[in-house]
Amino acid sequence: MKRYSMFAVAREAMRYHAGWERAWRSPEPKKRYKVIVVGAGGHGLATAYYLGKVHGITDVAVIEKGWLGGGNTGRNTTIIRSNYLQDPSAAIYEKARSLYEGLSQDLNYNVMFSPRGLLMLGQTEHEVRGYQRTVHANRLQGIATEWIGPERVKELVPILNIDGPRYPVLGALYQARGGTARHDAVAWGYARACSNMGMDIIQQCEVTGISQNAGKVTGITTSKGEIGCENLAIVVAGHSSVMAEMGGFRLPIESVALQAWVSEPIKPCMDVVVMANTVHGYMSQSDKGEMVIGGGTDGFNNYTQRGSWHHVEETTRALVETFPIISRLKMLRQWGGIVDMTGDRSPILSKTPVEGIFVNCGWGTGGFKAIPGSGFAMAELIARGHSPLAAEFNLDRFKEGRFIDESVAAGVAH
Amino acid sequence: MSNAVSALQGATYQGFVTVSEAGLIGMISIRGDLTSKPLLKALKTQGLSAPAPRQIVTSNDLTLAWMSPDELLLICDHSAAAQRAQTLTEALEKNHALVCNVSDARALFRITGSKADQVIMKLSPADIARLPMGEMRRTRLAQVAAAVWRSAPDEISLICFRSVATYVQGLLETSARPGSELFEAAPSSS
Amino acid sequence: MSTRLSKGGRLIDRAKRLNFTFNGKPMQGYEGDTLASALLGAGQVMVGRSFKYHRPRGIIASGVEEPNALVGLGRNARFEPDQRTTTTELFEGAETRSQNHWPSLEYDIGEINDSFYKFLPAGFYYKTFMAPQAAWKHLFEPIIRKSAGLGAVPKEADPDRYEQAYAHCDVLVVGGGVAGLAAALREGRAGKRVWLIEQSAHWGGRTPVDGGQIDGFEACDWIKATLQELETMENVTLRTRLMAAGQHDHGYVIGLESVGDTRPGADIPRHRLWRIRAGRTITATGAIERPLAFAGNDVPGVMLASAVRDYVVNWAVSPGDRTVIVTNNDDAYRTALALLDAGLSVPAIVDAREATHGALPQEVKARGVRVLEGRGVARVLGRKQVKGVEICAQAGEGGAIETIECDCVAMSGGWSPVVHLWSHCGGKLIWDAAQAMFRPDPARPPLGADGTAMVQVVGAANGDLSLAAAMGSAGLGACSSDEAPMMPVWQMPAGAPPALRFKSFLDFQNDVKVSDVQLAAREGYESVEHTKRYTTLGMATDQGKLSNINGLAVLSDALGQPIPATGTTTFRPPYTPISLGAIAGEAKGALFQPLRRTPVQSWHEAQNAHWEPVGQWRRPYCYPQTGESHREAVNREITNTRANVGLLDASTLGKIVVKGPDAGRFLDMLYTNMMSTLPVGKCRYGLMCNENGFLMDDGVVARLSEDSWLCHTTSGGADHIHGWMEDWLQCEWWDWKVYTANLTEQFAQIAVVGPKARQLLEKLGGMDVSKETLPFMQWLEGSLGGFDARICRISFSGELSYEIAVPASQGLALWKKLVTEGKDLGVMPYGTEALHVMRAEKGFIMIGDETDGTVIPQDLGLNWAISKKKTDYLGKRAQQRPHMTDPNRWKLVGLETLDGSVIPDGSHAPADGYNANGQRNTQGRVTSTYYSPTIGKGIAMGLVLNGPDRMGEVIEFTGEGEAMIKARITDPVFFDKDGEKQNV
Amino acid sequence: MLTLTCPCCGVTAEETEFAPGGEAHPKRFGPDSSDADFEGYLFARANPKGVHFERWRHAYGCGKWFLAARCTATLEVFGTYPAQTTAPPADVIKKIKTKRPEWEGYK
Repeated sequence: MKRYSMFAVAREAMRYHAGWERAWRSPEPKKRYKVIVVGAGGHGLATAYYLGKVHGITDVAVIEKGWLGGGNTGRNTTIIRSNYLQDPSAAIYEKARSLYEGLSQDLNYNVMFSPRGLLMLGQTEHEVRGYQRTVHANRLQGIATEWIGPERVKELVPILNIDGPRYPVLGALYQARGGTARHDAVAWGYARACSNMGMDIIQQCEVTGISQNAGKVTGITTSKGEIGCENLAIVVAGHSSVMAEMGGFRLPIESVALQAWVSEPIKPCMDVVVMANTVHGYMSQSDKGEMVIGGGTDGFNNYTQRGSWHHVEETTRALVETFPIISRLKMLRQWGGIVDMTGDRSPILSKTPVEGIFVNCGWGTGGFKAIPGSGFAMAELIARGHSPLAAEFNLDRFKEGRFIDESVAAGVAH
Repeated sequence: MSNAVSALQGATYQGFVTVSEAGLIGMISIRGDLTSKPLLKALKTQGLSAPAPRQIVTSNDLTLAWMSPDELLLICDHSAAAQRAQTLTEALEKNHALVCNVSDARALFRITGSKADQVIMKLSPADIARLPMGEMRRTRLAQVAAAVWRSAPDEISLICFRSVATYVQGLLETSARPGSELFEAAPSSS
Repeated sequence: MSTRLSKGGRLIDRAKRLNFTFNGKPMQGYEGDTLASALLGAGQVMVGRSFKYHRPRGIIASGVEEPNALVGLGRNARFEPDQRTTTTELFEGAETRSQNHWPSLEYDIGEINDSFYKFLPAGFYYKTFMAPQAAWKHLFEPIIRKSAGLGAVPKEADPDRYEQAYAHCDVLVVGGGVAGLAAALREGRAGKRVWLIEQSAHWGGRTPVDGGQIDGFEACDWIKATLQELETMENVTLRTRLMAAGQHDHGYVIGLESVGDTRPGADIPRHRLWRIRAGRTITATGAIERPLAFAGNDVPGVMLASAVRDYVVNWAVSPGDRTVIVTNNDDAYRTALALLDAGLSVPAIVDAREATHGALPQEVKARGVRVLEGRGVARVLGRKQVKGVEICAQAGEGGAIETIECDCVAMSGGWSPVVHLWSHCGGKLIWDAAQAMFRPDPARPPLGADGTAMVQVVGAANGDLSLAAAMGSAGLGACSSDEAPMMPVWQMPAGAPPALRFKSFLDFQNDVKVSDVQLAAREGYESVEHTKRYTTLGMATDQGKLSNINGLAVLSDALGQPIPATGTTTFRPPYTPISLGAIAGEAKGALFQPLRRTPVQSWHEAQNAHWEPVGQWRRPYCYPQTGESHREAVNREITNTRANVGLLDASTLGKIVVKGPDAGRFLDMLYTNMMSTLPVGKCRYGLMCNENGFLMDDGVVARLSEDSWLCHTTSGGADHIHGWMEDWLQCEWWDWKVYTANLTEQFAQIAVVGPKARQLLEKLGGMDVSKETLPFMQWLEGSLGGFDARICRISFSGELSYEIAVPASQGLALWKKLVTEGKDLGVMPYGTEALHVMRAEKGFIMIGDETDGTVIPQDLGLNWAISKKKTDYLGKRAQQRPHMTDPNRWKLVGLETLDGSVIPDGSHAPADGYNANGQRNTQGRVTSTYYSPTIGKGIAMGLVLNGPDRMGEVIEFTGEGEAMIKARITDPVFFDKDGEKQNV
Repeated sequence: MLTLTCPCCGVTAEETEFAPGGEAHPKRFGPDSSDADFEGYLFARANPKGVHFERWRHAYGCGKWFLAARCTATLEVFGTYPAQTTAPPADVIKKIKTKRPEWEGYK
């Protein structure tokens, strides 16, 4: 693999960039792999990457129905944070966040991780207490967050109206090393690195069945034929239930639409990510200058990647009230994705009733930020049969009533 | 009760239509089997008959609205509501029914003028143009629940919860501001 | 240079001159102008800088597809960035500024990027800026962010008003061109309820410029007659300046109407967002002309051929004295005719096709224009303004055959139907090879609620580009078109070398060139979505209206596959950008969210209460007196209530009546304890859990009669609990005879609390509220001081306490009377914080503090409120699960700091060691923590591992920053453990 | 943005006047049930990409709960019916079968 660098770009410039090689190969599937990962989104590719990098397992195929990174990886608002309340969540999201810090160098692909800081506004006494609880929890979890007062909030976000007539800003939960990254680049960077390790990324290949023998997985049927495997990882946010059905089991999952939208670009005016959960909206500014906006999910099952318009209105009015200057900006584009929501709104990284099948799903609205940590934990679970990061996120928790409920501290999670 | 006041005490706004809170109004919620004889009889003693689904009927000074398959709303004088509710409760004592005086839980507004429909068009997803006289539509008005019906030619009546009366008045005033008419004349319902 | 012609201009009114400025320079236009036509008319060719290379850019188009000519419009609070000049109507006093340059449009430092264009190909930033690690955030990203962005940032809150409206129709026709007019006419005559909407201020679409015959009439006459007939139809609504932004599921269309854009400051809404529910949408949205990709196709003065004739015919604007037309189709010859008719010069038509036999070329040739067949443009000369073009063989590599001087280039690469509304909800497209375009596939339409097609397409939007074909698809009788076939041209010349491809622009605003798309393909970004994201093709503010088809054709060529195999990117709403203000609508300021008001709210406001939002209510947190801090006010309120008497507005508490033969049985299922055995006249505290076993709500239940109960809920919980009850009654136990009514708002409820509470009530008179007649946990109805009251003797503070419910209409009067009558007794109102502290002093739990959706009653020492006798209640099964019966659950205790300080909110108690993920182990957390003025020190409640078994033990809690605080585990009841105060 | 017809009051209204309530026909399991049954009752969801039966409440209207048969892939609504039933009515099943012959049926 040719390394990317400023010098490489300069060298190529002399010959009109005719010498660049493919970022990843486009192979035909082999007969059999040690591990097949279904789903070439961020989570699936990261799982494959850490299987190779940490555990030396490179006989891996990543199977993708459409194009890599084309699901929720390429549809989210790219927020990265780890200021979670519950220990298991904090552990995996912080693992992810810390891996993001060096990911560009690790992958030799600039994923533009931008630890620009993230604020969660406290706008009711109750919310303030919830975030203070998070700050104390984070302290013991080794995560750097702090509670800051309204003046500091205003300093960090001059365009914020902290004296809103309805919900004045009472302060914020601040994670200075939270931020954003370039979502497509995360998928592309992992794909390039996986391909470089000799793994096969097979796009435009739909899985139509899962083969088992005596309760153990043996392979999959795809639009490109039968492919055998020892282990199968299902990492297909949105379509997890459909894949589980092929495996003969059910998941505590419902698929719903989540929307996001961007304004037309303007010059930089907001350096941090702001989440306002009392009014249900969050916003950051992309490097291109667009204000990137998201809100809550639809409440009904939906596989169309189209959400309901009224959520766009609810979130927009929340943000116009919070950031009055955006009123005269224009919405440029809105889109939707399908997110899978679990019974406690926390993810599932787990073995399944079928030996050799592992499932990684249920990230709901917050999957992007977890990608490196999720892939790291999933790889460990597959390679070693156990991962401390994944342990609490197993399927058994629903039977036992052992919820990992993040909503106790904040309204919406992203 | 001389101490009694309505939510907005008759606040009025003159825009391209007139919006006013109607002051104290009596309202009684009646839940029960709307086809049962005792209930029909109890209504009859008040000079009323059960309306068909979604209908709202007025006779003498009483208005009776169908709210749901097991609920009616009787609109009457505020001063008489408590007594009427008591009478109905007693009449239905031996039956499974629930009669409640809800006069003070609600606010009533009247929107008057030839463009009254346009105010509702700005706030409710209901197809107001196709709402006939004699029918009540329970719907959403911006962010709160409301019920609307045509109480007279060029007049729409609207009920909402008392606690949000100020919000609803604000919505109606904003929507009725001169210069923001949607049409010169009402759009056709055909 | 462009200029205003002395004659013509069908849309402008020369009698009405309008003044405006561009970068501070005064200019004039006419009513009917767009900003773009006015700028051109005033001779302003260069109007902006591109996003990446900061190249000089001019106006390319005359409609919504314009990528370059965006300006900042207005000033101060009414400043709006990224305003598209081609669709903005000119108004008197308009202030406009060009964007994306420093220090000025003419001299832009950022232009240096253009010199380094070779070093800045698509995606260069993915390959660079990686070392050192911290440099991205601190060095590279800030530079990139500053040089990107586009418009300036508005600085002030928007003073304008926006509104929304709903419309309903059988048929929504989008587009007021001839196809749309014809469709509306047909549907209108058929008696349908029709809405016909047009995004611009004018009817007729392109036809008035392009001309032609319809049904034997001159097109303009036909348009006029059709409009007249439509206007007479009662069932047809016509509306201009209303753009259909998005087609959503089940026939829902979002439209944006420009109402007050040209009258800033007028007391009318600026925009109106329409939500149109249509049985069917007919989209007659026309087509958009495609540019041609040749080197320098972005130099100011290069325009779409259709735009050139629009400016000439509609606004009497000459884009240049000498216009070279570059085309691959017959339609562009209309531009030559328009220019010639206006007395302007057309030095040559460069046609990529080898031969031109159509009627239009013949007509143009007959008027003496040179037509160069099989030719292309090798490159455009000039930088800030076109100076000429080098002509080459289209089939060759760009060797110049001749140079033609000109100041305008009109290009046409064919047309792309506007299929956005068809595609938004999943309508599929097919490739039309003859016209080189994607058009709607009638076999795969978007489906509505009933599973049938909800969108139809007519006219050019359907690929019926010529007037004749359009009228055919609109049902007005087709006739054959006499235009010769176009020839797809994706790069001009076909064999252009890298040097030309690096200057052949596809996406003008984002500076994406042919070479960028080819690079993406080479690097494996093969999916059209990959290419788009890697190169940013089609991601500018025009959303690829000009660039998408050209880009994917180049991509297909690079991949060696047919265009349909490449496919298109997904069309997403909105069609053109819509203001966030309009999306927010009226919901700002006081109307942002409903604010629920209790009957006593106005009194609290008059006292300058400090507020606490509770759901949509806003309750007094405390009532600070002059010079008092909030904390001092709270302490005073508590002390006074415990010493004298306090008043609390408890109207927000939920009050739900449950009645019927099965009501007792029903409540026994809902509450963890028994409610069926509660005697009439008595009250009982109850807990409700959800089916996961978690404590959800609590409150006092009063039994009103043999078959009716009054259930009090928390303030935030009333609607939810009422809905919860109805859910079970309607969907699970529908054969049970129970009715419920949510009477929360029917009553004002006032808590009269404190040792002198009884005295105060006795002053009002009318009811015997003595200990004997009204003991603790009982209720009574009667006339209290002339008010129709129901009094519950319940206490959340540990004091002698009466909660008085009166009809809401009397609530304010009662409150005022209590205040007046209580003066001598030292009555004072108290707010929610005093309420919270007092209940904590008594060890009472608060839903939302001690509970958080993961706590079960057993954790809170509330086993006494869980019936052992009942075989079932909601949540019981869940509470049998292993995690719920785990002896190591954290349980409620009181906490007393050793130094008397207040433990911070949310504090945690660490335990020894670390878990497998390196996190510090924990053994508890604080759930409520306050300074207690009654006890004179900090008190808290918390959930602690095996807490009730560790009374007296001292453990550490996290303090502010790095500090730790020592606290002793105690009983949670800090005050009056035996209840002597409340039972008097 | 869906439209639904409430079978209880007959009003056809848009999604915002209703509140969604998850999968239809849940079978409640109480204190005597097995772990698996109880877990299934609380958490296992059909979540098909296709025909789905679900609960809705006419929250801004008559307040009644009702059930709907709807396709989660196309959003087509096959029918709505009152909540007081443990399985979809025959006419709704028949309508779906007619429109979707490949549908494998309820449960």
